[in-house]
Amino acid sequence: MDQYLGQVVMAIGFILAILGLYGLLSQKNMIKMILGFSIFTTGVNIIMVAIGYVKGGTAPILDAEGNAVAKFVDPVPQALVLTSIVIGLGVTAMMLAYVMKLYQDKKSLNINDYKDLKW
Amino acid sequence: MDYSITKFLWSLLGLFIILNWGMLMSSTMRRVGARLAGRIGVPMYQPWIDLAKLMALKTWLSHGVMYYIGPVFRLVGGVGMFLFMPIIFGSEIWSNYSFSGDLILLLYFQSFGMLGMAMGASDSSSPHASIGISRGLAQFAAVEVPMTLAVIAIAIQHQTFSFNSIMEAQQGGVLNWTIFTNPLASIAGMLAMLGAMSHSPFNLVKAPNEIPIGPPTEYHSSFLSVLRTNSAIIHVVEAALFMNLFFGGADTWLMYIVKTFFVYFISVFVGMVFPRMKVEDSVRWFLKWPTAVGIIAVLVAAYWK
Amino acid sequence: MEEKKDKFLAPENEVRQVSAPDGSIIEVDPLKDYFSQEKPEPYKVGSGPVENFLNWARAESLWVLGFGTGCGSIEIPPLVTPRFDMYRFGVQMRATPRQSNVFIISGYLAIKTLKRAIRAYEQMPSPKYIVALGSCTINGGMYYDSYNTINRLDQYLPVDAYIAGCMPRPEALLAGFAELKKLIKAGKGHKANEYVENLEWYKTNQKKIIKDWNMPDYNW
Amino acid sequence: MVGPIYIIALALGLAFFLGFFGKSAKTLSVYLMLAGLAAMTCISGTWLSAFIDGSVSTQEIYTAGFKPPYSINLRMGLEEAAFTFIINLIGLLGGTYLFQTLKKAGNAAMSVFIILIMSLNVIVMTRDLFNLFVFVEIGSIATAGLILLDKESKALQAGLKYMIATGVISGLLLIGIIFAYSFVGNLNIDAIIGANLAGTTAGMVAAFLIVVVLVLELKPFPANGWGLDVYEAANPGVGALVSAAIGTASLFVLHKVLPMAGESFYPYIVAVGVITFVGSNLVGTQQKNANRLLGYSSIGQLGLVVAVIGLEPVLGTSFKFIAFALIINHVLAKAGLFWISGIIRKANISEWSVLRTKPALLISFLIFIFALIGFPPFPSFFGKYQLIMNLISSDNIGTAAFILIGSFAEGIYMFRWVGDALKNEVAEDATESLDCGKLNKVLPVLLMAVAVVAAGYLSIPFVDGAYSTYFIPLAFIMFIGLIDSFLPAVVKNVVSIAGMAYFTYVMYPIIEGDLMRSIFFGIFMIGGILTLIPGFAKKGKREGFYPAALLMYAGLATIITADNTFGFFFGWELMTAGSYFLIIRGKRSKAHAYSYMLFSVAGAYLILFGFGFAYQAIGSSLLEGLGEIKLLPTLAYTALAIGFMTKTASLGLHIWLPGAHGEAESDVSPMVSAVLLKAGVFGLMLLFLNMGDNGETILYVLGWVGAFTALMGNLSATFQEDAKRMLAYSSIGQLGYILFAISMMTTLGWLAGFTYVLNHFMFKSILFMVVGGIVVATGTHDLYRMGGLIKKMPLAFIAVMVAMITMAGLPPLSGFAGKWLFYNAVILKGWYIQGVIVFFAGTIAFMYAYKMLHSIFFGQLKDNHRNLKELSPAILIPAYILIAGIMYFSVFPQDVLQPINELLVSLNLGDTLTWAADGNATTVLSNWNGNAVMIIIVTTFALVLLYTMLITGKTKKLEQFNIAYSAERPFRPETTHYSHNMFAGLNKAIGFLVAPGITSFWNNVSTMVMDFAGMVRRIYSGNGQVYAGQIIVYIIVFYFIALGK
Repeated sequence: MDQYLGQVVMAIGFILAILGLYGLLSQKNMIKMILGFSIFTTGVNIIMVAIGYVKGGTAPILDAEGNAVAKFVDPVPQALVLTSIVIGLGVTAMMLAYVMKLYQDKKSLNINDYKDLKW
Repeated sequence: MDYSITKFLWSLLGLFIILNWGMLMSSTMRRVGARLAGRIGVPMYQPWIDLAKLMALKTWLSHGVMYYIGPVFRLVGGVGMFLFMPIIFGSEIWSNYSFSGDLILLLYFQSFGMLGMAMGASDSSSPHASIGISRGLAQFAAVEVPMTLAVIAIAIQHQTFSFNSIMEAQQGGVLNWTIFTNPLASIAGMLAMLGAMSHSPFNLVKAPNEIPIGPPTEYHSSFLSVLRTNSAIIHVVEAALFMNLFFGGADTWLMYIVKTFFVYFISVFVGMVFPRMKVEDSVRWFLKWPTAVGIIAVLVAAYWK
Repeated sequence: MEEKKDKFLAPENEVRQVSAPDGSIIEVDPLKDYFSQEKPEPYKVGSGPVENFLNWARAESLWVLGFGTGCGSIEIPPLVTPRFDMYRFGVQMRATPRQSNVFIISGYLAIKTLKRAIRAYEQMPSPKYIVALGSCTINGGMYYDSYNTINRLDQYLPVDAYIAGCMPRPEALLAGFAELKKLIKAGKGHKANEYVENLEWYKTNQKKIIKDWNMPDYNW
Repeated sequence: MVGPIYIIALALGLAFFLGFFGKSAKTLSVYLMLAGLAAMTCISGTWLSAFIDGSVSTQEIYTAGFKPPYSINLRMGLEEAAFTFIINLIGLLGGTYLFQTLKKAGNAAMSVFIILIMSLNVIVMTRDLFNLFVFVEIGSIATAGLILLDKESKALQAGLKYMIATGVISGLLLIGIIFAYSFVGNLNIDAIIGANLAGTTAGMVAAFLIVVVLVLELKPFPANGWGLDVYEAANPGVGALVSAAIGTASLFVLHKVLPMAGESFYPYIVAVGVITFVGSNLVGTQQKNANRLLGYSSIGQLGLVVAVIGLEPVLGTSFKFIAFALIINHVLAKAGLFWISGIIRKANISEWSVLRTKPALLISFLIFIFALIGFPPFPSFFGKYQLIMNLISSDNIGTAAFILIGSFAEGIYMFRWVGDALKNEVAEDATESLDCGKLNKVLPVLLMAVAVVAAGYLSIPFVDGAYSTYFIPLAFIMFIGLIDSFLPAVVKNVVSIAGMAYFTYVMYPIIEGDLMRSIFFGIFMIGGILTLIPGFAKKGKREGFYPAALLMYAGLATIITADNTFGFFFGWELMTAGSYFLIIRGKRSKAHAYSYMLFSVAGAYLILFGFGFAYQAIGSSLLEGLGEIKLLPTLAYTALAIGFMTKTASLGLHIWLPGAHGEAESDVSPMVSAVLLKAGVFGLMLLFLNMGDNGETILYVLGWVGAFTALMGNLSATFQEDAKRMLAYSSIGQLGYILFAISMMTTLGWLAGFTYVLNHFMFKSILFMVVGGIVVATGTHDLYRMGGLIKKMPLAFIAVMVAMITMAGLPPLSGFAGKWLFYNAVILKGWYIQGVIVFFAGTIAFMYAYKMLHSIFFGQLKDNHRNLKELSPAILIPAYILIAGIMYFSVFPQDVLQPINELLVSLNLGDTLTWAADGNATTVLSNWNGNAVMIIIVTTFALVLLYTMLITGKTKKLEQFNIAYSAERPFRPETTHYSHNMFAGLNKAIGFLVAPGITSFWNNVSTMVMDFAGMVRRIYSGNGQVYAGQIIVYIIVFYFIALGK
């Protein structure tokens, strides 16, 4: 089991991402759509972490001896995930701000009510 | 290029002969028509009297400069057609000024007098004149189609547009005439001639009582005399044109008179038999049968070239 | 304006104002602007052998205006049939007054036809001749008391030859032509000049009977 | 030199600092922001100039002192410098433009604005994939923030859709990046490219994801509804940024990462670009909302550049120029248009006529539109020319064709828009909504307009065959344009004529000795001067007339003097643009000018397409290439022939002409009819001379087309009631003769063609000038409303009569020369039946000649024309000069025809004409002596006139109602004038031949295109969720097409 951990995590990540996308595409309520989006980004983040996973690796923190380098999981994806989470947060916040403004405008959360622009 | 006085005088003499022959021919034809109807008809000298009477009238009204010049244009058209065509085949004296051009020149010069007259008649401000002209032009355009086809077929056949060469090719016996060597072109040409002569059934242009004789409705006295002079000339010249193209031309004055008479007679004869056609009908007719014959003539000529 | 009120003037002959393309207003008086106002003058009658020849030509080439003015016009068509054949006498029909010399007033002349007859007559080139056909042209005939016809043609137009009868047959008409020819050949066919010289008198007579004159004094 | 990293530092610092300002000192904040942007522009500008000098080489900047993979690195090279400069400049000008908006929105908005620009800079410079992702995200968040500047519901909706779409896209980008990283172990772009990701399937998927997501950032058709909504709803200032700055940056990124996917992936990118370009422009044809229309156009233009990026391996050394020319053109023009849109504040393009109240903006607007369509002298013209040349040279004919189709589709809506702006009524309250009081709004627009012209000038060295001399007449035209609003028409007319005369004098040596070119040059230049003279009769300033006329003549001169296809095409497009502006000046010309432009643009693209094959043949732009075409010669020659025939208005392509020429101003008609149409003839002649054996079928078909054109044109003219349309149809007919004549490819045929060219030039100039003058004087186009004008305008009558006799081809005037040559040529060539059709057309010409003469000059003078006077000498003098020309040609035809004959003999066109010393011309078939005919006819005329005067006594002058009217009198002039439906009998008999079948054919075509566009655009349902779905579907479909095998 342990040796498949990386793959399992990645699979979970993909499942989450696809579920999130499905939610984004199928839910009419804009809040639910944003939730879907969050799930999607979470899935993506999990995929990233899984990519950097090294079996039996430790957190990429240097210890006194300096031999931890060999046992690190890949530090780059970890760093990327951090950045990605921050950005995901920013995007989600922005979306929510939009939804709030739209709700104030039309008192509706249904995405189908916001089709003034088309063709 | 011969612009001498002698040449001029010979041409003038030719013109004089043609004018008188044209008048004689017109009264003859009227008598023929009268006989057909069981009448005696006009005296043979009636055209000359009419001409003298018209010149003897004392009222000259003018609607404008173009009105005045219109008959001049018309007569220049007739005289010009006469001048640009040799009268007698092979004769230097009677060759007129045919060196200036050939069949093509003549075909286009036909319209010179017509358009000039059209402007003169229009200047009279009478709507009847322009109604007549519009009919005439429409019919003329349709007539030109079989006419052009016939001319082209002849040009293909003889590889020339020159009158002398076309006549030369027809010398040496009746069977060398185009009417026998190229019967289809001749049929198309002769049918076109019916329209060109504007006798019945193609005389809606001058419908006497519907649009009081059409274009010349306002013309009178000396102006009308000029027009009648022209029509005498032009009937002979037109007949001579078809004679040169289809009936071997004329090498003597006698042949000239005989042949032009019979060519002219054909159109009069048809006119006696058929009633007048509406202009749309005549346009349709010319663009149907004569054109079809003409196209076949051209194709045949092109094939045998 | 006052003058016009007691006369009937057709609407199209009233003075009208139109705006030109450049915006200015043009006043059009149809009777003055669209018709020549000139008065006719008598032509010079020549003499000598040339004139004799011309008179002969005029006589032998009579072009009749094809305008039937009354019931007598029924007598004219037979003239072109084989039985009478007027062509052999040099008499022909023309459709327009501009090309005619002879005007046959065939029978009674209604007032409104008189107006047209005057117009047609004045438009014919001189020398021109009028042949009055039938009694009505002489004294009104059976219509002598009609409110609508004239009685004496020569009050209104100069007549060269009268053919009496009611109706005269085509033969009589041919005889009339022969008589006219004689007149012309004798140099007496200049009634057109007479008309011009006495235009005042003729016009007075004409206007007296034609209430809706509605045309210029002389119709060129 | 300041390090490029300081651009980022400066922006970040400023954005942070602005936050401290709070709500106070907003004005100061905006100035600070602008100063920051200016500084950023300066930094990239100095780098750019240094790179152009060559004084520096490409710089790599390593952050934190490590080299990759341990740090993020940036690069500053020539391309990066150029792109950052453009972006910063757009940022600076955009910020200036948004001054008031930003001030109102507060410091936060300014921070967002500067952050957006900063992120774009980083996107351009970075060489690190993840860094790229981060700044793409920052960019989209900032954009979403800016969309909020207008707190309208529509903007909010658009912003949300934008957020959803970019969110999905960036998530996928992240997956791609992380997989790329996992395969390569490095995030440096160069390293990834070096690692050959495409070698493995999994690696290819990663590369695919990255590339496709970056393509999606460029809003490819049809997965681009979210982008369109942003363009439509956002503040136009933001739209300009999205289109110009963000688009540019995205293009650069695509160019940067595309090599990851390997060589084999490029064609898919081309396909994506072309589909976007064509699809977006096609759907745009239905659009009426200005901002959304600009959105369609933006997406289309970006698609075009995407295609070019995909074509990099094909285009080779020209790639950089083409891509950059197209980008700079797009950036400048589109930013300018968005800003104008913000000033105009009219949603519907039909209300844009209000632009006319602001000439400077109007001119800028026109410059932008023409730059977008690819007219000279703008950079896109150069770029597109080189692109098509290179594409066809490298056998990418289909791509070239689709790019041209897309360009044409863009023309469809752009010229509709121009037409609306130039011709629609200006509503009374329209100016109220204008927002052009502030200099900061107008100045950026004008700067863009100047820049786009300058960019065109700078493009010259990069294109084969482009010379800076082509810009000399343009400079003169700009000068005229500058004095346009100040001086009266008379002065400008004098200056224009003088300029043209001088230009003729200067240019003549170039073509001296080449008779064919000299003839056309003479027609264009002398014709130009003569047709300008009637302008003296016009009053007022006539703004816009002279630049347009001179533009057209400059184009015509360039066509003649050019020795290569580029110059020819340059001149062709100048001429098209100039004539368009001339034609659209007519009162009711909007629709006609529009169809003229569409046919012209389509024709021009066909010509360009054909030129591509010539370029392919010899590898350069020289005109000699036309004779060397080996690749698909029939297709190439057919394209060229059809292209030229749009200008000669041959059957099927003629429907624009009657309206365009008929409704044009009175002195424009002779220019566009008598002079302009000859350009097409010149092109055809040039083409025919080069076609060789490949062209025989084409010539045969064109012969028939010419014959039917002649018949149809003349017959339609006969049934016209509108004087100028009659002349216009007559032009179609006459051009049909010319097409027929030169299609024969024999000496006599070409002689006839030249005779017709010269004659048509002369008589049609006269006719259009005089008839145009009469139309103005009488205030009506309708022939039946005129009449009797001979009494008022005898000189005009004589001019028209001479012209009409020439046209009808009656001896003794020169028209007969053409007819005579025609007969000979037809018999010798053996095209009998076609010939008869042409001759039939010739006799039909008598009819409308008569109808025109009669209806205008004879018959009854109308009430309201009683005070008319003779036409102005300004019209009559040039007309009589031309009559003198006709007379000279008629009396001494050999003087004109003999040199042409020699020219044709030297071209080996076969049977010929011999001239005797006495002026007798002989062919193997026939002879004709022009002098003799003239002498005989004049003498006869004199004698007959004398005779008539002898037998006629003193005439009495009559008035118009003195007619024998069946013993009645005429009722009114109107009822006594026989003109309307004059040839009713003919119409009954053969009128069916001119039933408007071709017009309805084109109507159906346009309806079909429009309906198709209307159907396709239903995919933009307006639902943000659907848009996100489309993105996913797009990726999946793309995946299966590109990698599915």
